[in-house]
Amino acid sequence: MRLRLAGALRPTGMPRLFPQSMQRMLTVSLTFDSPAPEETENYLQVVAPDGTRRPCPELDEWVKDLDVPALEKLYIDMACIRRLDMEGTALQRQGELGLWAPLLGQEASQIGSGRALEHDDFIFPSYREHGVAYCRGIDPHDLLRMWRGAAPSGWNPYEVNMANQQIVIGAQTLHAAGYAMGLKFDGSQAAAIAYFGDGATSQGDVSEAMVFAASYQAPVVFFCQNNHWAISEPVSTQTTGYIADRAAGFGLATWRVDGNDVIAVMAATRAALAHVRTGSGPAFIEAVTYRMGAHTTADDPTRYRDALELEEWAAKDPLDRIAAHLGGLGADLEELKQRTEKATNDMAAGLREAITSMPDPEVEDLFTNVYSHPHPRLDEQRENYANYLSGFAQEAEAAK
Amino acid sequence: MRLRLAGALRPTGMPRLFPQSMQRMLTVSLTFDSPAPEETENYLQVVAPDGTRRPCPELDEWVKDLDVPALEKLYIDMACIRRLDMEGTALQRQGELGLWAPLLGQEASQIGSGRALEHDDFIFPSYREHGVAYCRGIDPHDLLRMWRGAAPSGWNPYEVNMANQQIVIGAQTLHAAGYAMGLKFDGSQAAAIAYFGDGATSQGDVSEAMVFAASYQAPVVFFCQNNHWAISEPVSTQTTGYIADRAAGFGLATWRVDGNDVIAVMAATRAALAHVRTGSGPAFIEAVTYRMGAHTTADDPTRYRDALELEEWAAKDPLDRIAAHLGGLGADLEELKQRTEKATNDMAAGLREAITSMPDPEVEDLFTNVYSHPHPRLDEQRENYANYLSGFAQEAEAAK
Amino acid sequence: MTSLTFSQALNTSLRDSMERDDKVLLMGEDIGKLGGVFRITDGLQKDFGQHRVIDTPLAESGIVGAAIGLAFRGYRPVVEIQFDGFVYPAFDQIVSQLAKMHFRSRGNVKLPVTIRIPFGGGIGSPEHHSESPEAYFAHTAGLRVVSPSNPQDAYTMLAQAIADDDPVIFMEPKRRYHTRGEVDTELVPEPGSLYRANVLREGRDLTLIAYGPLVKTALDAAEAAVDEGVDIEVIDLRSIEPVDFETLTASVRKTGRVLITHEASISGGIGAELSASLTERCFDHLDHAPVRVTGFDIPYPPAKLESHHLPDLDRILDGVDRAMRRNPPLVGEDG
Amino acid sequence: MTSLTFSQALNTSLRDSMERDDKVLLMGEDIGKLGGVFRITDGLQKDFGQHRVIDTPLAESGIVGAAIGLAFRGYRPVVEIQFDGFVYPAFDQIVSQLAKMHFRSRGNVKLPVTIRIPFGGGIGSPEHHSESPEAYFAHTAGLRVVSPSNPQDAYTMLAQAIADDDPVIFMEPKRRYHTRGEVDTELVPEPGSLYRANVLREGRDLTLIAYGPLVKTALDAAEAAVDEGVDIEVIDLRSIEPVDFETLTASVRKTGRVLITHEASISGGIGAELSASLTERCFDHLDHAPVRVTGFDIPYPPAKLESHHLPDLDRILDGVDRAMRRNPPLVGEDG
Ligand SMILES: Cc1ncc(C[n+]2csc(CCOP(=O)(O)OP(=O)(O)O)c2C)c(N)n1
Ligand SMILES: Cc1ncc(C[n+]2csc(CCOP(=O)(O)OP(=O)(O)O)c2C)c(N)n1
Ligand SMILES: [Mg+2]
Ligand SMILES: [Mg+2]
Repeated sequence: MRLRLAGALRPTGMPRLFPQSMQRMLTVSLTFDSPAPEETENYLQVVAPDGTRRPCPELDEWVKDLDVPALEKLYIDMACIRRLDMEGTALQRQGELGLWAPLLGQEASQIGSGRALEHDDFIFPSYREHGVAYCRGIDPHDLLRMWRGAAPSGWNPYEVNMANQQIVIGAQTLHAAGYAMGLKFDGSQAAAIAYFGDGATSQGDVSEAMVFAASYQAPVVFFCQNNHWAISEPVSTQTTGYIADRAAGFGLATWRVDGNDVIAVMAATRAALAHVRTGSGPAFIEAVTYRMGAHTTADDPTRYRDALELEEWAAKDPLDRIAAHLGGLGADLEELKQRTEKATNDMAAGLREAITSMPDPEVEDLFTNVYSHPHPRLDEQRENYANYLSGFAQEAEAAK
Repeated sequence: MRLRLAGALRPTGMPRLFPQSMQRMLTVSLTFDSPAPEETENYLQVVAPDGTRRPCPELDEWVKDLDVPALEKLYIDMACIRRLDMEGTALQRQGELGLWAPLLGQEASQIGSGRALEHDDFIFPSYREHGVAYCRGIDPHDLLRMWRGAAPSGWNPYEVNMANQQIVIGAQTLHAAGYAMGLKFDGSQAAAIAYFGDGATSQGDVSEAMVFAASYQAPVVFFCQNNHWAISEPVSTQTTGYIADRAAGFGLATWRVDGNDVIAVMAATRAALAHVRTGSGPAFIEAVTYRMGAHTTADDPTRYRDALELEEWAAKDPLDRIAAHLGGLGADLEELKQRTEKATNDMAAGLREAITSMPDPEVEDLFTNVYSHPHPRLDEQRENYANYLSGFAQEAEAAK
Repeated sequence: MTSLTFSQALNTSLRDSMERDDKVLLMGEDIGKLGGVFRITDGLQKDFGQHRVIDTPLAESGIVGAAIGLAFRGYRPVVEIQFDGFVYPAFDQIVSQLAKMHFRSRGNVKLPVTIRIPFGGGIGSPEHHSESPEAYFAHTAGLRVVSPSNPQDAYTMLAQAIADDDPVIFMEPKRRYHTRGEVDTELVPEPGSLYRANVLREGRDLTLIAYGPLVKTALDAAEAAVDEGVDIEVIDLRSIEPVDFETLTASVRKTGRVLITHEASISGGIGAELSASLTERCFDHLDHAPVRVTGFDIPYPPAKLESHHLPDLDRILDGVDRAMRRNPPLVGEDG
Repeated sequence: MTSLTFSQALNTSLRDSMERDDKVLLMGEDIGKLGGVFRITDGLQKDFGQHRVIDTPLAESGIVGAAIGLAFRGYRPVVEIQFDGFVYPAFDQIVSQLAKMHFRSRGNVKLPVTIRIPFGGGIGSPEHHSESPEAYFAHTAGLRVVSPSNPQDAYTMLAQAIADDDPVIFMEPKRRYHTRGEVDTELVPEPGSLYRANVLREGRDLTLIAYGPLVKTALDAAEAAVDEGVDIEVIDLRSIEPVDFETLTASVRKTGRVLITHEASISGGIGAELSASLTERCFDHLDHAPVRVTGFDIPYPPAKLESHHLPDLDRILDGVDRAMRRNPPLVGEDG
């Protein structure tokens, strides 16, 4: 077995611990040729898919504190966001949401990292980080508003230290780099973190974000969820090597972790945060995970990927593994199951309540917040449109 | 001495040979802190500044054929483009050119690479590659046209297999990647080569070009002249590590060479070309050199850099070194000097003739070649403007 | 003649162009196995292979820049931008490279690149999926910008755009992808017809100019106006740049009234140029200022509000009433 | 009152803004030791340090994106784009992020970023150094776009732009950098005056609208027209978006004639919007269609031809003659 532990805490300036292997020549084969498990497991892991604890010198110290209650909490968190995700998909099917981007399969990556953050750390997400938003305690109304088509976005970023969803691939990574520059100028101990996917790594903005972060040694963690797909394109369309390697080339400290191992992800995120907080420059985490669902509810993945591949990844499920691990630690799984059920049901009820109680937006919202202070022409347009609408109201009145 | 030979022929997928060191924290010190020579010499070298031959197992085989006459030719080439450059600067001072971008100091990088190319290889330059254009035999009229402000550019790219000058930093690297994709689709044995500077490596386009080139394993060589400055910004503003390392992170085969050593540059370019021609994917060369002159004739480098630094680099002069080397090989330096003088004088005469014989552009040129076939509105504008101008002519006539 | 949807017409047109000329190749995100998120390239990779239907890395500047390189090498790349709002990362390559290379190279380099952009709203999508960026491109010298409004034009105009030696921005009205119509794939269009406007309905009282998604809406409005005693001439612009002023001017000099409609924001939109130019060209024939019925000067709004932002039949008729001086003028305007 | 050049006025304004508010910081290429290629930031890094006058990596998208992040954190970044033609790599960050964040965040996030762009031609530069991209930004909802024409406005408007909570695109007419004028740095401008047009010269016969580099040319033309018996009102637009239609409309209703001049290409330029809007607002007062005297629909030409492309006094007077119906109409136009 060619297992090489990759991406251990490697402050910039230290040699890389693993080579760039796994070249895939795209133009020859664009089908996803499932690499042998030995190859994919070229990352840091703490808990194996069957729940057994693996020694991991690079990460162990970062999760020493995780006792059974803490692990149970992580389990419940993951179950809650899985439920959140199922509800999102269901609400879309029922026409309550316009669209939904499932996170199924990525629970460990989102909870492991989300729970590693301090309150003051500022998050710049993409559109799939419902699990990270959950960690921030974001209100269900605010979580669903955008997906319902009721508002351009949901929450107030400053209340939860998390920017609104970003749809333009990679754009938020630069915001995170800039925010982190500001943190540094302020002498703050907080960090910024940017979430993005494997596909995003091809965007110039993501490379530029690494350039800026490195140049100013800004306290930012780039968190890449390599879920193996960018809509229909396998990660091999974006890169011939490991994504983490690319970041290393920009001078970032990098970790490549099993993204379905919530403990490993939490450990790596804590390590990366500690690294950036010391002023040692930016960090990069590649969390190797898998998008079990469709890209969005508008997508049909059967057109481009194999059922076999799904099965393979189902065997690496983030929840099953932590449950098995807890079992091994002697936790009361029956009791945990009950607590989980209650928590997930509460979650689901909250979401449903949020949808039924969410008011439709007002016409007035069209013109509000385009600018922060008056804009005469837009004000005219608002007035003209109001007059136009009131004309209908008058006609309707007259017709009575 | 910490000399590590870096960037030897390393096909993608093989371990990198050198670590990322030399972090510089910009925000703390933006002054160029001249690294100790031991550190900067972390590259492949064949001829030392004093002219002595250094063994270089990674490169030697690629320049076995270079006998004294071949080396003399390279020397004369370098002298010619140095003269070309001096004339360019002088012509600008005299008001014959609107602007000039000096190549002084970069002769070895441009001649070493330019002379390694085959005729069918297609070049995508930036604005400073007069030396590469010289290798292509580009007519002096065509070379100067753009700098004179007489035309948007000079030569016909298809006659010389070299695209016109590119001013937008980094944009041409994507064209090279795309062209190389086409070469591959065509089953051609030719390669594309993109020239750009150290500053350009920060641009998203350059990163994207590496992504595309790697994904399609396209036969393209990225040739970065790291001349240590992007106008007033030292290379440390762009990167905390070696530029070559960044390319390695994208999965490219990389070479980091002494860019003032014409033999080393030629060897690395030949090696890189051979690599890409075999279909093994793209390659990257970082030629470590120095911009001895101003950024352009509009620039005043005394505002931002040290005379000391210039002196240091003057000691590494690409011409002196090859002359010393030739002396060591027993070449007739007096005769070489005479031939060089003649060649450079011919070059200068050709340039001056080109300037004096270059017609001013026609008003008609404004409207020509915006589109390749008629555009009714533009045709109207052309007609209206011609009428307008002829009105003046008529008035002038009437006033007689 | 076959009955095809708008998207099938595009798919057939791509296929026919690729068969006619083996230098034509397609590039974009998810256009291979998936056939594109709108399935416009459905089945083409299977039939033409991965070298001619190329799934690219997720980087729009890279896609357009690489297409330029391929065109340098003699290819005729057809680029798909997945949605309108994702064309901006490629803006520099489009505006500074694609548009200017022919001029820069003094005519030596032609870049016959077609950039297909599904554009416009009305499909209930989140941010960045419903924009109308055509004015940015129309203001850029060196580009040609066209937009078909029906399956036949979709077929013909795409083939013409691909065959054109200049770069063409090809704006596809995504909410009309499912419209069905008769398509003659044998039709050999007159040379230059890609840039001719199309008088779809003759009328005496007012010239109604639309393109892409709103052509259907304009035709509906013209029918509705009959009841109100207004005889509207409807012109499908087809080519946004260059504009076929010959056709437009003839109509406006006849009717004396103009209404222009588009989804993009009003300020600096295509309607501004059409209004200004038609006023210059037809001032002495105009009975009223050209009227614009367009999107507001706002970012594209969330799905639940988009019906307010998008011009519809009622808003167009309201504009007609103003042009006919039957309605009071807007705030800030003369009669 | 001090006598300052345009560029000194900008420099002083930056300095004063930085002194007033320690959240103001400057970002750009070569703005530190070098003081920018036009020396607008000369001496500021020395006095304010490297954290407030930041030399950035060579990546415009990165600069604007990082500025957005800094604004998220409470800073007021002032970005310098080195030349007009290099703003396009940042287009996505400007158009999809900077312009839309306030709307996207439902008013929670303000991005008081100022983007300074030295723009326009007339300095004999090669490609990409003389462009006029203002129309792209003016068409983008969420941005404000302004351009000063003289040292006093340079000083005042830059301070106002930096103090504005919305993103402002600040277009600096680079060929006027050396213009000298009296500047009152104590002047406290009325609130909102950043967005008011400035009537520089009153006149009865025609309203001549210019901004940035051509304001001086417009004033010269107005003086020259006196000899020809035409009394021109010259308005410095100052704010390109929003446009101060109140001032413009009052003038046009008085004169009945409009001429708009700018360097950018005519098709889809600012002149199109002004012409269309003023026709809508003043149609019943117009004696002639608004006339546009602008750059042609071409890429910015090489230095030796730029004087043909750029509107000058003669071309403006030629336009005046057409507006006065003293000259025959252009090809394709009505009287
Ligand atoms: C600039 C841009 N281009 C294209 C898209 C359309 N798009 C949305 S998601 C997506 C794939 C993203 O893949 P990845 O980065 O791996 O993230 P994931 O969806 O897998 O979480 C694409 C192409 C976009 N949103 N933005
Ligand atoms: C996109 C873009 N931004 C800014 C500039 C202005 N500019 C011209 S050259 C230059 C520095 C380039 O440095 P480098 O890439 O190292 O090349 P060198 O000039 O040293 O050869 C800059 C910033 C430009 N031409 N293009
Ligand atoms: Mg993905
Ligand atoms: Mg350089």
